[in-house]
Amino acid sequence: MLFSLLIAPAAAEAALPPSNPGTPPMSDSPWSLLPAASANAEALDTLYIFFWILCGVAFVGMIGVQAYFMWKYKKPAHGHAKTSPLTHNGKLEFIWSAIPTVFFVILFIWGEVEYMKQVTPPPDAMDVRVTGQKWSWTIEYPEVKGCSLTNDLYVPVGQPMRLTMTSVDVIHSFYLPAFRLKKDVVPGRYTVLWFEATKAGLYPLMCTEYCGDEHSSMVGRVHVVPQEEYQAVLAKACELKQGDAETAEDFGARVVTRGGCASCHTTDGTVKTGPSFKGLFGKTETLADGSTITVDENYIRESILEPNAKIVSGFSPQMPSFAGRFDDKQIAALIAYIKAQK
Amino acid sequence: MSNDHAHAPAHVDDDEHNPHLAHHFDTMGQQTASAKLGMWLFLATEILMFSGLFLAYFILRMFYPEMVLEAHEHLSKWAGGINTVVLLSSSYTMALGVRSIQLGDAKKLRLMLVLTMLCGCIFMVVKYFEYSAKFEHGMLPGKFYSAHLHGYEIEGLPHIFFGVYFLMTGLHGVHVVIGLAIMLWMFIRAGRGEFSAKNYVAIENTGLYWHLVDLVWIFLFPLLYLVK
Amino acid sequence: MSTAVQSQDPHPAVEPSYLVSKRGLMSWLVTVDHKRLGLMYLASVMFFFLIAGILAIVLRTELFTPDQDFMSAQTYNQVFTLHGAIMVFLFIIPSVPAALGNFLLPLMLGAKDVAFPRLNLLSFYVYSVAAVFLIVAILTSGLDTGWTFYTPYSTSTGTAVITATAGVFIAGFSSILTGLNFVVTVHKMRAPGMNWNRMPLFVWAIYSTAVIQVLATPVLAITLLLLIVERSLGIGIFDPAMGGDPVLFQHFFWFYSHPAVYIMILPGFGIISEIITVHSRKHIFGYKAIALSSVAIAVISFVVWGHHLFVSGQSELAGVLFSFLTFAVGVPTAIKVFSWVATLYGGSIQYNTACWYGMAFLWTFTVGGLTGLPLSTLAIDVHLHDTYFVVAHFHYVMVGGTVVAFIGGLHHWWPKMTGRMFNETAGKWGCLLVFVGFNVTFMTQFFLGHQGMPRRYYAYLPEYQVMHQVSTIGSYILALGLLWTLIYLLHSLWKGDKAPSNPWGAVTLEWQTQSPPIEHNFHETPHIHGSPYDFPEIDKSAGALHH
Amino acid sequence: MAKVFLNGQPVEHPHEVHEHISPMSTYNGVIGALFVLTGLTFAVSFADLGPASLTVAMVVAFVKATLVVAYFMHLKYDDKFHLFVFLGTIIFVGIFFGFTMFDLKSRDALNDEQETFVRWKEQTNEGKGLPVGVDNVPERRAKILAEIEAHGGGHGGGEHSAGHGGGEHKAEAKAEHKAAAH
Repeated sequence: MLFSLLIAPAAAEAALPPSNPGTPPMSDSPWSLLPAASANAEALDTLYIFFWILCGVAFVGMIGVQAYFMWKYKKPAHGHAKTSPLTHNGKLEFIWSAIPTVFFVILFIWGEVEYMKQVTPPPDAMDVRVTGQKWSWTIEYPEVKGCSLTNDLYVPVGQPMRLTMTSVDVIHSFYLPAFRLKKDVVPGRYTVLWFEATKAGLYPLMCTEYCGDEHSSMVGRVHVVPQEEYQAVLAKACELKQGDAETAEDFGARVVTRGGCASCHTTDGTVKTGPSFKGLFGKTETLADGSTITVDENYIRESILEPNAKIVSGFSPQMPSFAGRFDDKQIAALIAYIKAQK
Repeated sequence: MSNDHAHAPAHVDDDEHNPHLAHHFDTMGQQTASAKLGMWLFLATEILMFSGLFLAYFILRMFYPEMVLEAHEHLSKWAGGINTVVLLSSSYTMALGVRSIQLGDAKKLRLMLVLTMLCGCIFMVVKYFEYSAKFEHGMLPGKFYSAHLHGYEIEGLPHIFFGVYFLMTGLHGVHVVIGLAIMLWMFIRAGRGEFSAKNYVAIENTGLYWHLVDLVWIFLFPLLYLVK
Repeated sequence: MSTAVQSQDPHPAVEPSYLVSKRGLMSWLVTVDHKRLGLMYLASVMFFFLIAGILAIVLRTELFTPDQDFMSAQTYNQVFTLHGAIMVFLFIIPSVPAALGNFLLPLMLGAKDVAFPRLNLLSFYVYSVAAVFLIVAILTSGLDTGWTFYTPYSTSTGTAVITATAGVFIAGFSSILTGLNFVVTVHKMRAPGMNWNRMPLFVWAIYSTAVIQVLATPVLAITLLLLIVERSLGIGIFDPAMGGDPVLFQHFFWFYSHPAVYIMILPGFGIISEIITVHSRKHIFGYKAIALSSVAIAVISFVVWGHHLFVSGQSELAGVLFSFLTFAVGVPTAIKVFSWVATLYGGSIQYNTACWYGMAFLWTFTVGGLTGLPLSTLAIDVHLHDTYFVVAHFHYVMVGGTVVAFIGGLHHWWPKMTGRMFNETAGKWGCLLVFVGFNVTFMTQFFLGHQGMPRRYYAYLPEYQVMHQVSTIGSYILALGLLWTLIYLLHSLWKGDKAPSNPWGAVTLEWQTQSPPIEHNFHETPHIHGSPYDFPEIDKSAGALHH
Repeated sequence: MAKVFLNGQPVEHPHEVHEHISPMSTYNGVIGALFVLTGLTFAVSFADLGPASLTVAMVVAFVKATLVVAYFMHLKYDDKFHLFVFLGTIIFVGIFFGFTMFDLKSRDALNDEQETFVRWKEQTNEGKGLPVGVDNVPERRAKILAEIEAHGGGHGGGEHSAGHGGGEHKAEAKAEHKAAAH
């Protein structure tokens, strides 16, 4: 499952900086609340608790009165009791219309004030660019040239971040539960989301607008790291070069992680949105127009750069192009990786 | 408990034998009033349905003002103008038709229905020529748009304008055709002598429908053909 | 002494009931009798309730573990889409208005039929055609857009979107025709003496519903037409690839679909008003407040749709405005709930099955209503939007509200509709199972949602597993309760005792004719002289409280 | 005679279909006015009024519509409830228009730069059996892109990426967008 990535398997480990505190994304207990890892989350939790107390009192009061009446005015065993001729009471009705109204106004104003804070990024916010696609998030840091990560967002503690987001296919929604924030990512438009993380840790990032088959797999990680470590951590995460002692195949595995390929391509033979990498190399496939093609280096390369040029029959043209995101070395490593999946 | 049930039937004597009174109504007045209220509610649904298209049009104008202005120059003002006059005249004859049957003149009603249908047909014929010109020039909605291959260069995204144009006039045209069918039916029923000064609510409702079709065109015409 | 109506059962059944007055299949297929059409609708909506309910159980079973179990992602997406689309368009929207409303409205008004009986029949067949379209969509390539058909997903997916939206488009016309018919019926077909202040509250609720149906549904029709055209021709209104704006689709869609939420719940309010008064032998508390709040809800429902777009990229200003208006809906709703509870005061409550459902409704609907508050609070909605909190909230309103009221109403009017009594003990067990199962299923989902569990996931983070399992077990209990209810109700058709004309001692007109009613409803046109809630048990001498 | 009830109220005259029959002169006057107004709006369309032309055309259209509704559809003489239904419908149309336009107008990005939300992606036509004519879409798309390029619009970055998957957003494109957004 893709979720296993969140619990940091080998492939993901490589991308994780050593200084990461390594806290689990969420508490183990299902009944504890989510961690509140941003200024917004703390403010919202106060409002949320106010709401729970308010509704709790209202609910218990109402059900209590109902239960009392149900017990008190039960029909006698034989026949019916004489019942009250009460039909209305203007004063009472006014009171029970006015009291909720007052609370509604309080909730509205409180919510509105918090909302305005949520949607107004401070001028010193750091910029990050987010692109949603089926079914992964591409995250780019303007200050690190050519850095484009998949499903990994690195954030320093105490630094306001502004995400400018768009989508290349359908609507997604960028959801950070630990920060109590979310915003739809709309194709053809830019939407903005900002936050200031307050607690170092690893938090989930999810898509909450239904976007197709692997909507549930569109899950990423937010790494909140101390400010002094941030530059180093980000630089390391952005680096995608073959290590001296690293085989092309291992490097290819890292490229696959970075590209978010696993949301559509498995390595165990299961066919998801795209073909599985297992035993793919050297296979002869039939294209939609009936012609056949052998999966070789050239075809794989073409499929990465121009994915919809030759679609194998049975699949739909869903893959985004990776032209410009992967350089020749990385593609070569990717091919080596696919070759190795026998 | 007292039973002060009114045993007298709630019918009116001469209505009871009226062949046009349905079993579940007590009086012709009730039946007529129900039919008319039902028709007005139906018109309300029609207005709301068209409103969606009008809203789409206004938003299109807001998004792409220059493109809309340039694209609408390719619609024929004269064809639109002629159709406006034709449709207004048909509304006039329809209103006169209702008036004739109010006065009990079924013969004149039939004449007016024929005139109204004639106008409706002229409208559709003009529409036909307009549409075929657009088809020829490749000014088609959405991805079928190909006017630039026929030598018409329109800046921006004219395929949306023609999409909205065909949708609005198309849905309106469908309503015209339905109206023609209803009027034909009314013409036949009038020939059978079903309508009189006391029973003409079907004609009235047909009229209401036809006037609504006219109303929609009154807004479509300036918005699509004229406005700069 | 003012009695409401002539409440004795003066005529022994001299005429055959509407069920047997005409015989043969054709007499049912071409019937224009509102009662028979009501029954036909009832059978159809129950069928789709069963289908969509089975789909729900399949979904919950898949969610028992965090990983993918027995369904592929595509299958799961299709199943939740169909669950939603069938439940909304083929079950809930027609459930109370078209099934119970058709049966009861003319009876309650003292009319012989609805204003346009043939239109009523047409409406049923339009509904059937819509159902056929949706079934064809399922059988061809399915539908995986979610019931909301958001663009550009719906314009780019490979499934049978056009067939399915055409089906919903057609179902919309059935809804419009029914609504139109009911509005005219309420205006023009009331029996002598029944002025607006003497109409049963169920009629008020159905009337408000019908107004929404007439005003909102045409916009759904045009929206879906635009979607179909967008998908087939690519005209570029909604699809950003062609130059359109996908958020605009959401505006169009929710202009209908938010009021549609009230199409679903308002009739439920009406049923509860009837059940609570009749079974507590009390005049309803605040008749005018309840009646007018139905109308107020109907009107306000048209200006709150933007709360579905709080995080969709709608402008902040619009968000604030819609948030404020959304709170405004809360006031009339609160008034209703308080009035129902106050009605119990000083009553003589008889706990039969329908009453149990009424009491259960007060619990579930209060939860549903209160949890609407954080969702209308802008800042909190940003966190809860599109999570299981929303799922739990709308299930508390739709199932805990509408479906509980619908089943309660079905029990309340079962003797009138079928002429048979069901087994009360069985009924109470069913109610208990439904209530417990429902709360276990959906109460858990509030916590899940607050923890950040997004909607429409077939696989989820392992942290959520325990709560998902509780919820799944709850759904099995709920399903068991509903199945049990179906069984004993069907059983009563053959083995149930014959129902008297007025088993609950109600005062509204439908109980003043035999059970089941004759074809033309009443032997003589009834005349109304008082309130529909003027029960003989009410102690008129204790007039001190009577203002 | 038996008492007859309608709408729950006793009705004195059961044949209460007091339909108003308008004289011919009314109809003639109305159609005359309609023709004159059509001529007016048609003539005005040749003059260049700029943005005022929409207002003028709409005012004329509303006057024409009012005439048709009041006289041809008899709403002036009809049951007042029908007028209520009609005006109520117009109000709900107003709500629909008003709120939707309010949102669209107040989205700052749209106010500043229309192009922000115009995007194109490749139309994948192969294998879908779409008729000829579809092929022009990429062409027009190329044209649009060239235009936007020519304007030097920063949003070009966004435009490009639409066709090739994400990841190519230029930093300066975003900077400009931000400037537009605030």
